[in-house]
Amino acid sequence: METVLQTDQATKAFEGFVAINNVSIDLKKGEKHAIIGPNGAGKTTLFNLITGHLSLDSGSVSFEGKDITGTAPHRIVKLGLARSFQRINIYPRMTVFENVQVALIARDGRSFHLFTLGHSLNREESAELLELVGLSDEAEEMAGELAYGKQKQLELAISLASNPRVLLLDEPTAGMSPAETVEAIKLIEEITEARGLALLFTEHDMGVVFGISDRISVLHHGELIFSGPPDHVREDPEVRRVYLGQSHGAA
Amino acid sequence: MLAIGVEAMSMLSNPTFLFYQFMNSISLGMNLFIIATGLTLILGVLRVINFAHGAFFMFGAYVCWSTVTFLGGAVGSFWLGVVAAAVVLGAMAFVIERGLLRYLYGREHLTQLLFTFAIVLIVGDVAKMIWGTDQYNVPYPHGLGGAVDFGFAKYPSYPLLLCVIGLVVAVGMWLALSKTRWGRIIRAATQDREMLAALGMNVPLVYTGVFVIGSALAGIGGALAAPRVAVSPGMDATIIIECFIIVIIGGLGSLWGSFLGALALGFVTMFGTVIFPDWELVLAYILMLGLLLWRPWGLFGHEEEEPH
Amino acid sequence: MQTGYKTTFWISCAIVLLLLLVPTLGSKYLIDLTTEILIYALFALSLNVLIGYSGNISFGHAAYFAIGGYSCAILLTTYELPLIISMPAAIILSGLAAAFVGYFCVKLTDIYFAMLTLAFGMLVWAVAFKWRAVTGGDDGFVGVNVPAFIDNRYGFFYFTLFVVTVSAALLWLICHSAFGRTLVAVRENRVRAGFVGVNTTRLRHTAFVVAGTFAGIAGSLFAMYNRGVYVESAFWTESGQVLIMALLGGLYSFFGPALGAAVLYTLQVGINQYTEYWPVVLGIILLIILMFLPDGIIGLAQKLRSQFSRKA
Amino acid sequence: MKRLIANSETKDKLGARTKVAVAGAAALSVALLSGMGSAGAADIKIGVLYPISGGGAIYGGPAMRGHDLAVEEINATGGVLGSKFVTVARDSKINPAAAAAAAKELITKEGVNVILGGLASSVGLAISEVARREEVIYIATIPKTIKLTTSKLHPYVFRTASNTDFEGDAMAQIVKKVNGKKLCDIQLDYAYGHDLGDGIAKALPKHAPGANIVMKLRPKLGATDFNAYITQIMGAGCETVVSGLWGNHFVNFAKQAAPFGFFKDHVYITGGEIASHEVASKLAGDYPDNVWSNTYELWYHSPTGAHKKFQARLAKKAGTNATAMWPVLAYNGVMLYKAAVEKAGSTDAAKVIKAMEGLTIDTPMGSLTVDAKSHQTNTGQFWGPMKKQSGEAYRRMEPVTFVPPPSK
Repeated sequence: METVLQTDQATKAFEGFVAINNVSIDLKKGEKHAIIGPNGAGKTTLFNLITGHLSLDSGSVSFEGKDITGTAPHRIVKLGLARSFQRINIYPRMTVFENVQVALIARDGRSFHLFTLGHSLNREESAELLELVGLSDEAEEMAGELAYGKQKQLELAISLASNPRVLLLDEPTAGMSPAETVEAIKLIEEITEARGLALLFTEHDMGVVFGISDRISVLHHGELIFSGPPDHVREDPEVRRVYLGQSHGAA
Repeated sequence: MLAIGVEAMSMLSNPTFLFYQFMNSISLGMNLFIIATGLTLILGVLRVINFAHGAFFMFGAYVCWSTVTFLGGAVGSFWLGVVAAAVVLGAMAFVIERGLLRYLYGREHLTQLLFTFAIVLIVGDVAKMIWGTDQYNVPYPHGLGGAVDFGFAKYPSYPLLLCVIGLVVAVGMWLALSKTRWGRIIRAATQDREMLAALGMNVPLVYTGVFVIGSALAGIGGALAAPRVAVSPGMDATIIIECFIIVIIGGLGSLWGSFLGALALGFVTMFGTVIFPDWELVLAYILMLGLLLWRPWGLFGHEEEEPH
Repeated sequence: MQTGYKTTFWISCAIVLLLLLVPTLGSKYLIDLTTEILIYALFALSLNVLIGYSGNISFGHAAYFAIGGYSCAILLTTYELPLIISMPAAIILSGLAAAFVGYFCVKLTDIYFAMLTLAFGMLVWAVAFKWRAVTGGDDGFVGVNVPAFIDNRYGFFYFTLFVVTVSAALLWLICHSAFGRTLVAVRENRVRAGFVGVNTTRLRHTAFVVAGTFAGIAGSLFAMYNRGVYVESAFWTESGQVLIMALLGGLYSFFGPALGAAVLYTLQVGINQYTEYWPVVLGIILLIILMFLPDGIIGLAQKLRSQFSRKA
Repeated sequence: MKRLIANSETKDKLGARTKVAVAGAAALSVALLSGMGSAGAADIKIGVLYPISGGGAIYGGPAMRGHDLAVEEINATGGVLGSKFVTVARDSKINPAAAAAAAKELITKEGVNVILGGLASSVGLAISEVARREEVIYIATIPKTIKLTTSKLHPYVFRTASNTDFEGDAMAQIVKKVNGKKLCDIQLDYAYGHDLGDGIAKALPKHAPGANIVMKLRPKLGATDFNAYITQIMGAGCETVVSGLWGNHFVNFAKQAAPFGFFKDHVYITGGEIASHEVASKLAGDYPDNVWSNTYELWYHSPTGAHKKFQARLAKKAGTNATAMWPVLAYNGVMLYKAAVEKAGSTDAAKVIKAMEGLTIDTPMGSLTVDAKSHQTNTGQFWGPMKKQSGEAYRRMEPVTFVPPPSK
């Protein structure tokens, strides 16, 4: 299978503390790849490195064969790589509709059109995206006033607006009730299937992880200690020692 | 003006003149440091740009004058005036912080900034209501109206004393910040405010304490400046900008940063006046901008984490 | 066109029509006051592009107002150039100055951004102060030549009304454009906006330039209106003043700052006539707004309206 | 338009400190717009601009007292041409922009017949520009920049104050008197300072051809730290300093320079009315030696009987015998306008201007004549050294010498 996203010996330290150490992972086309690890293992940092939010100390990141090390986030997005955040990341004092619309305006390169009325741009497509994530009824509400789960859905819609081929989701179900989690995962699965997206995600809910991933990588103290199919991960002695040993009844 | 610039340049080769200029720079720097250190403390911990700091400075000078006058200029009355300025300004700050500012912490920076702007307007006028528009003269404290003889030159004793006080404040603050529990809390707060709450600290108390101490320092700075300048409305017009320059150069919340920043401003002002008499005012801003472009967070400042 | 936009359009037309009638009321003072308010309204609207729409607190916005004013005055008077050259040149110069300063400022955010704008603003002040031969220094640049058609109260009023109306319309379009909408997104969440593909630094830089340019328009009008420019125009308190205007009216609405300018300016002139303690009155008004009306007058109006409609 | 708030004129009086009332914004703006034409038709409205807030209030306050005294006296004797003088006062600050705006408002809204006052020279020039455009007479009672009556002269501006050329000439005479040779010139960096510097330089060859200015320093208006200037003057080796640092600037300079022994080694000749009682009394024991300066008026020195009477009335109003210098300036301005209106028989600006040109009036300081061409009065000043007085906390000028303006 074709590799769409790859890090090669990525390393990042903060004032002496090594957050990511020599991590090389990859993501194949259409694959659902979960990254797990205890708190502070470096999962979010790794996402920040891939998406250009933080700069690498050494190593490289490539996307669809192109080296994107040191590329600014807004350029990486344009290449076809979108992400969501662990903490809610929407535009609270804009309507739900506008949240999505702005992303579409950016995708079409119209962010700097000073004299084109923004109101009428990308209306249909915005509506479609909201329909897709099930937020049509809330389109005119203020995003900041939505329920938590719906804000997560909105964030997904924003991420999808840039027509990505690869989606990075940082804890997509964090803070959700079990019922909401089921809904959210169903939605993510449907969308990635329908659009043929490759998915790289972190998740704390082991049920979700083992339920949908094609592959699981385990980070521990910034190092990659395992990468392989879900049924192998449980047998790996290193993983058992540092991670699953402390976990409770996965899957 | 060119010929006059040359005249000044030739004076720079005169060792006595150089000595004077050197001392002028340090004493100006130290006086500014005492005021600016309070501002940087508040800025570092509360993240509030306190525009009222200059007005507090002026208020401190007035309080000092009143004390000296009330005591009939007795020996030691000036020093009591300095203490009174610290106490009055501390009390004022307590009321302002607990009564008003407190309710604005959750809001945007702009709100807090404009809040302190409002305080400037109010405090300035309150001073005018209390003391009128007269100018007042605070005599040099007893025994400090003369000069110290260094053999090759004499230098006025009071500015020399300001240098010493500046150093004492710097070292005292440094000890307080690094050796006491409270100090360590405040220092931690300048770097990571969320950590405070996580450590179970009484955050509101820390904020009040810092605002009170910072404002008291402005009052002390005003009282200490009083013998050298006429105490009158408008004496606060430019001090706040000078303090900003210092804080920006040093980095928010950095004690030694503002110490160095104050010295740098002292030297640039004093030597700039001599070497570039036409552009001396511009030099201070160029110094600050140059530094900001090189180190946006100041000499000792810390890079801010992304706000998300 | 959206219905909301239509309402705005007709209300704006009505306001402009009413303003056109001001000179017929026969009060010179009212004409002057309206002219001044119009100029300050434009100044406040320009600042709102930076603050309300992109969430950047500039404490040096007066610099571009002053650059526009000085340039226009100097080109008209010292170089005796016609208005048709001087004013556009002054506006372009303010825009260029904003482009230069903005380049450095937008690399920073929040408090650091505010302080850097303050520093650049004060640099402009210091230069104007010290460059006596060109700017008149502390005495100000007094005695600006203006062309005959605006060299009288009525002519200047209509000229100002025309320039401010066109400028406000342009600003409205910019604020409601694809760019304006993206700007709000950047204000709301800069990081997220970056991750949908917006070059947020460049976007903020553009906003900075737009704000500076329109401040320059206001500044050049002000110089011609007063037949003079003074260093105080560039001082930080002037930047503070226009910030208060914007905040008073309401940052998150397009016309709020203009309303704020009108109210604050009228108040200031008014209080000044009744008490020498006008700063304290202004300070207390400001405190009240900050503590109780975070979204300004417009915000209060909206709140009242929504409450009223809920009851009804 | 209906008036909602009582006659604004009565409230505008500075003496009566208006209570700080947080009036509703709406009420205020209505009042603001409705204040137009609220004075009685017969009244003559006098617009007055002195600084009453910030750093200039120290001078503006006393000046207003003199102004009020003049208006009270005029009205007590039946006013002018059967009309009363009504004062409309505004804050000019030390800020030309604010003063210009206030002047404009006085003219267009209050419809004043004349504007009096101004303090800083920059403010005077700004008011003058408004007066020229609005075609209303402006009498500069305090600003001294020569430009007001030379390069920026126009039909509507008059000056009862001295000017920088008169002052410079008097200072050059003192340079001669103290046998000054090597001069340092320190002036504030604005109209007054620059023009006084020029005035001194112009007059030196005439009075003291042997004297030489070796250094010019220009600290900014509002400067508080003078150390760099003090040490430069010391380094330049001048034995005489000519200056125009006024008010607080002088206080700060003197306090900072004294510990260096500066006033032992230098004769300090200064304009800016440092010999006035208010500066002498404020500095009291800290007032330095070897200072020669000027003042328009001294409460303890009456050149005329008229001054004695004026001073007594002023002392009553001020509540102290030791009155300030500024009132007489404002007083004379009002009196000049009154005389001109009486002569013209009208308040019509063109007629009053005509009447004022060449007009001579009696003032507490002697007679004052307006030059028909330059619109400058022949205002002289007292000059002399400031001496310690036994039993007094403050210094006095001793001897007092009246220096008339230089003859052409």
